[in-house]
Amino acid sequence: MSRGEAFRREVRAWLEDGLTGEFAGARGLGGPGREHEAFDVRLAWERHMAAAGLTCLGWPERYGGRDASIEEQVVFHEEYALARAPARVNHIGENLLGPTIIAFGTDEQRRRLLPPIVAVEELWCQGYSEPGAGSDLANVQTRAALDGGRWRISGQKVWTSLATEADWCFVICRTEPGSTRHRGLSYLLVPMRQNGVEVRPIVQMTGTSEFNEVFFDGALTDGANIVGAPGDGWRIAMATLGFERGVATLGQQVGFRGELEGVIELARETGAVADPLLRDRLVRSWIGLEVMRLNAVRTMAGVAAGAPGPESSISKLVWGTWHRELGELAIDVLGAAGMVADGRPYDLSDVQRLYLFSRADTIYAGSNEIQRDIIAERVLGLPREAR
Amino acid sequence: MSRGEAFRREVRAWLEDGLTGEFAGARGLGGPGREHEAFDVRLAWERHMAAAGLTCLGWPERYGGRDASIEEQVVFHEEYALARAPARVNHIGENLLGPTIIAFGTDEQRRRLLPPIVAVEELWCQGYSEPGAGSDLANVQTRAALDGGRWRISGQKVWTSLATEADWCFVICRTEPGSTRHRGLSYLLVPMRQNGVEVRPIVQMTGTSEFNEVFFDGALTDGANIVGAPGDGWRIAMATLGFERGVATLGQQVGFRGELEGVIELARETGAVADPLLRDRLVRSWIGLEVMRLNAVRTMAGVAAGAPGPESSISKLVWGTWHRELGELAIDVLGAAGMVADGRPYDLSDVQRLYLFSRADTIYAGSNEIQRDIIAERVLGLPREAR
Amino acid sequence: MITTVEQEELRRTVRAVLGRNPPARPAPDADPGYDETAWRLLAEQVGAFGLAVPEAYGGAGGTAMETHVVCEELGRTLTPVPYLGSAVLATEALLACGAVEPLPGLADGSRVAALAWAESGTWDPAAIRAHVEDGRLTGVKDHVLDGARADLFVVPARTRDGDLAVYVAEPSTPAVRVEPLATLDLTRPQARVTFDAAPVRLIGADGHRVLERLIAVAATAISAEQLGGGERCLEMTRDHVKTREQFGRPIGSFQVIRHRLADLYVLVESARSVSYDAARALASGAPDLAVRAATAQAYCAEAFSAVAAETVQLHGGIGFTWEHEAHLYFKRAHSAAKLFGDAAWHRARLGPLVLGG
Amino acid sequence: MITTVEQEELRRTVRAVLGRNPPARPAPDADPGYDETAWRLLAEQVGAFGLAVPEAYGGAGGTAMETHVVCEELGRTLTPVPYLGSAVLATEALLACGAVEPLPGLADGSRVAALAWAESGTWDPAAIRAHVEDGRLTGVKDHVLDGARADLFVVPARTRDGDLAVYVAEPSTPAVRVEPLATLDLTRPQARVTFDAAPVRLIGADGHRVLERLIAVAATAISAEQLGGGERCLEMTRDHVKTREQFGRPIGSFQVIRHRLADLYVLVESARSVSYDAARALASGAPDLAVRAATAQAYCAEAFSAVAAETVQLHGGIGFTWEHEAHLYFKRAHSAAKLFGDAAWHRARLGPLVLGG
Repeated sequence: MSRGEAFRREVRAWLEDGLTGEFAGARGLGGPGREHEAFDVRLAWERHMAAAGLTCLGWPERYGGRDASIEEQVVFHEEYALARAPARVNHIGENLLGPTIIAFGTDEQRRRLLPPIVAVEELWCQGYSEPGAGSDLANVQTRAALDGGRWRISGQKVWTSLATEADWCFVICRTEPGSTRHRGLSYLLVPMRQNGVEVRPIVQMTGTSEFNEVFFDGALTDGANIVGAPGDGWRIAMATLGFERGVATLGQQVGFRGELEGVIELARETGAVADPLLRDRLVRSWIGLEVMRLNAVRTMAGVAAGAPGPESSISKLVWGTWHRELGELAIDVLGAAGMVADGRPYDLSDVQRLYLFSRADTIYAGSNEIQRDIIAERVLGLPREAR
Repeated sequence: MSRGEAFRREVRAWLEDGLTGEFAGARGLGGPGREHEAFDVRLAWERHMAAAGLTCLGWPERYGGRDASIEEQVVFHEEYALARAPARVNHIGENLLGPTIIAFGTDEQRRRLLPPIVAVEELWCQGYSEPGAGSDLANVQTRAALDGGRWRISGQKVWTSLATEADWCFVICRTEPGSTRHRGLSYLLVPMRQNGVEVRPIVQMTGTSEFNEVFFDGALTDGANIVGAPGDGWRIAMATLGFERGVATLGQQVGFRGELEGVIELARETGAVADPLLRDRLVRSWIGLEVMRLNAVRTMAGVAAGAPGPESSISKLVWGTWHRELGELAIDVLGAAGMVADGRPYDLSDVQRLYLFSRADTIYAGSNEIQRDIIAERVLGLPREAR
Repeated sequence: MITTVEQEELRRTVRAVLGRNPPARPAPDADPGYDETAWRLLAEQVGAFGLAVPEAYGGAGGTAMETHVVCEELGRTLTPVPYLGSAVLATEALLACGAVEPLPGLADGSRVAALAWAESGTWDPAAIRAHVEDGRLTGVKDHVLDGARADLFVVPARTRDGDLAVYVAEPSTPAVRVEPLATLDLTRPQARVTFDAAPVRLIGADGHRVLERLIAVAATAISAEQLGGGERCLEMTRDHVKTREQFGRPIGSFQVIRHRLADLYVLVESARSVSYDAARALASGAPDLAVRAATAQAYCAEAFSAVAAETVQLHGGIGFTWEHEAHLYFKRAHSAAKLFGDAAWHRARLGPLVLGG
Repeated sequence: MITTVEQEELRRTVRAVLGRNPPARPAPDADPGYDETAWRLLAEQVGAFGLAVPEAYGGAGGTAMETHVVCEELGRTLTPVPYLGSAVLATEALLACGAVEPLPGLADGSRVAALAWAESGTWDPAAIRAHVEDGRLTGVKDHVLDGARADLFVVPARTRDGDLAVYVAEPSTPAVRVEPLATLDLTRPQARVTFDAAPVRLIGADGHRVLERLIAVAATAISAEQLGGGERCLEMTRDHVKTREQFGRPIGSFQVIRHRLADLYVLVESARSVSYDAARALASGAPDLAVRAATAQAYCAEAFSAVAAETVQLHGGIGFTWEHEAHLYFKRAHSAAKLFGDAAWHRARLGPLVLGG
């Protein structure tokens, strides 16, 4: 039995054992379109995982991780998704901020910030997008300046997941007055629970709120809470994004497979599976998921240790589009019944939520348009258009 | 019975009568992808039409036309296509150059040039595109200068239909040395049968040649053979293009309907009509043709007398794409048999020719990309992109 | 244009009334309901509810061309009024059966009738199982537009012999249970209506003929709404991309955005052509009405869905919020595409009619 | 990468040989034929024709991974050699039947075998009507790759009992009529072979098992060709849009062109993933081989067709000429999508396997 298989058995056994008792009802909680669900249960669950040493697997051991190989991480995410364990609440700390601090932070920052991520004692959110900027991440208006040894931050971020629950936010700020675009930015770490920070949930077309607006009005953070030097913000922010779509992709795909199987099951129930047009779309969707899986396997095999390259753009483009089409297929499988919600007020069914929420998949985390620009430029070397 | 209906009966009877005897085998000859077929028969046929007063119907009576209403012209084109009468050989003279001369020419030009068009004694071709320019029509390198009272022309045009048969070509030339883009161009009328003009057919992917390269090497034409003033060329060239897609659209659609019916008939023969996926595509194609017909009816009703506006861009975009998809559908209906030609060497079947030739439909006469640019700019008023 | 001067005058009036009274947009926890003000104004100032009703019964004696204009305008604004269900479908059903008695009340907008038709998620007449014995109707009807406010139900059901006939039923009896549904599209209320041996009155013995006509009426009217919705989405998106800046320039100057807007424009203008054609066929009693109407719905359903989806995408994050109107159109595009048979169903119906053989 | 160092070395060798000997492009009035030079060099310098043949029979004892590399490279150049028909399909058929005698001749490229399979335009085994009685075969086989040059035919046909079995036949008898076909895709010769009581020899009694494997072999190998063709088209198009100028700038700087190239890149890289996966499944005898192979062909057929079509479109007028190579790839994309079952057929085969129930 390979090391990976042994690890798979360990994880599977632990999850089976763990998702009982107080967590018996936790399966399937949370996830895209359902981030509002049962936050307390999911937090408790993730701390339970931390106690078992199952958070931050890929981190070096000296920072509280397990130095897990790519293969092991993939195994973990696959098993986690197969078990329908609850959607993680600290994935931003674990997958984005943590790796960034490990790569670019000071020893003091590592000592102070990493252990509470491993223990799920401090949660993080991401302060990148601003209103009026959209996909243009370099259009940063939020300002920060040193004021008596502390950074004072004013401005507004938007589309911030988990902002109501997070203890910290990493915020891209303009710290060099008069600078433009990618220059003069800094990467600051800002405590969320203070007077200068206000969070307003954004109600989405689903009627629920996954995202928030975050208002900084003279919010303060210690002068040492900067990653890299002042002016390094863009470089570090991009590196963080590079960590975003790593091995978690394969776990995400297991979730997708569960959704697709649900749609296929529904199609068998409604008889849609016998409709030749829907049947062809179901098979196409199945093929599409295979393509994503095999693309990911190739990417993993190729860049096992290196930073994600343009492959992440392919992956985002393909999965965003695939998932949106799955939503359309699912609602078509449901037929006329898809017009009617489960209950009132606006208690949508899983299929309806998938249909609506997947509209965002081609917009957030780099729209399809942005991903195509990246592929055209960085992979194909096509000339930049006049701007 | 309306005037239109009476005219329809007259045309129908004449066509039924005409397509007998020496023209009994002329039905279905020529057309896109088959311009090489039976030119002499088609020329004789068109002169036979001229003798009956059935050419240049929409022209004013004083120039040899019949002052036919839009409705009558539509009727004529419909009946012509329904009868599968041969593809016209002088449509460029009748529909493009003639109207341009009527609108912008001198009385002398009208006297000299219009009667041989009406009589199908002189054929015309169009010298717009140049190699290396593609859709960028303003990128004109062909030069002309007055030399002893005559224009002397040097340069190269490409994608010129009927150049081997034509007596005349209207050529956009740069007559103001050092001018760029739309400025400094003139619209010259050049005899084709002279030493300074050489025509080389372009072999297309069909293995046949509809288009030609035309080389002007010091070709000469009389100083009076200019439409408008020197420097007016772009304006007049665009007006000519405006005449291109007028009422003939409805006749074109009758031809499309014949093609679609052929594909449906084929699908019944091969059994493809019972394949649910192909069946759905066949119905979609049928709907697409209805959309084109109804769009054209609306356009006709709206701009009966005026010059075509951006509607022609919609029309071109829709029909080009529709026809290309019909080609794909047709070859799929044929299945594996579509791999094999009728005979050797490279004697393609009608379906194969449709499949291949329709690839050009979204390229020539303004590519899909150009049409979308026009709609975005002229109809929707979107800002021009930086160039 | 294809419409007449009078129809364009009607359009201006309706648009002005709806424009002066923009509908309140529903909160996520609101129940679907009607805009009472717009309802009253459309009834009183425009006479919109009686456009298709003969003058003898209090209407304007118009045709499908006039109701088409109103449907298109309502599709633009998504103003919730009991128009499609009551003023178009139920009214046409009553007219087709020659049951004129309820018409004056419907024509002045004071009363609402609803066509209780779909069963088991389909409008296919062959799927109807509701049946009448001894003057009493038993069955469950789904997706009943304007059902929760109906003063009268028009119900296709099977006779004792299994034939299709058309009946009317009053909701004022315990044998009729009306259950308002929570709908994904909050601008279009639906109800489930359960008839449990409810007393009914026969108004049409030839149910097949009536339903065939009503399929055409429904497909045509909803294509007008789809057209209106698509128009409004296109305007909204065009305005957005002209003003919204990214990377230092309006996003409408990016070629991919420009081209996608061009494609949407083609979809909307093509939808107009086929939708108006169906209305004309309906108004003139064209023999190929079934083909015209199915073509309109098959095309317009997909066109509006595409335009509404692009409206969300091209608005970016804001288009995904409840606060912005885009989601209302996206959801309407969905319900409009599913009501009375989706595009694939209409294409399947067209098959034998246009492929022959 | 998924391939091994040795396979990449093989690829470099094949690419070098093919690159040094670019195939002559056929004139419209030419008959489809082979590139004899490339054929000889691939046989002698690379041993390409024996890659899948065990060493005992003169081959290299490789797997589908090696022939996959050659197919991909041949798909890039469209060099016409009897590889897919003889070195892959017929060879695999003989191996599957344990009929080793012809293998040495095939392995060194000196002899050609052809699999005469399709009837009535389909490769569905159920459609096979050719039958053998008393050792004599009667039937018509269509779309036989490399058939005009074949020294040996491998033929699935029905036994007297109606079962499927596999036979071999020699063309050197008047009872076998070989008719070269005029093909749309001039780079891939096909023949129709008519057997009129031709003497044959039984080599495999379990025709169903052999054909199931051959469907997987064919789908996998042709997906490699499709991948190679797609790669080449993408390179060609990328180079074109970088250099071709319109409106005063390279057309590759226009955003719609950039984005379409990006989409093509995604198609090609995804095709690579699924095609290599099928080759691995074939090489390792994976139990779900049928699913892997059908997925590869269903995806790669549409991917290559899309890439080739865009290659024509993005080259503009020049891409429509005989002189430019684009049409060769467009036509190859067509024939590759139709040979051995089109994408819809493979998806239909996948249905019961992946939708369950």
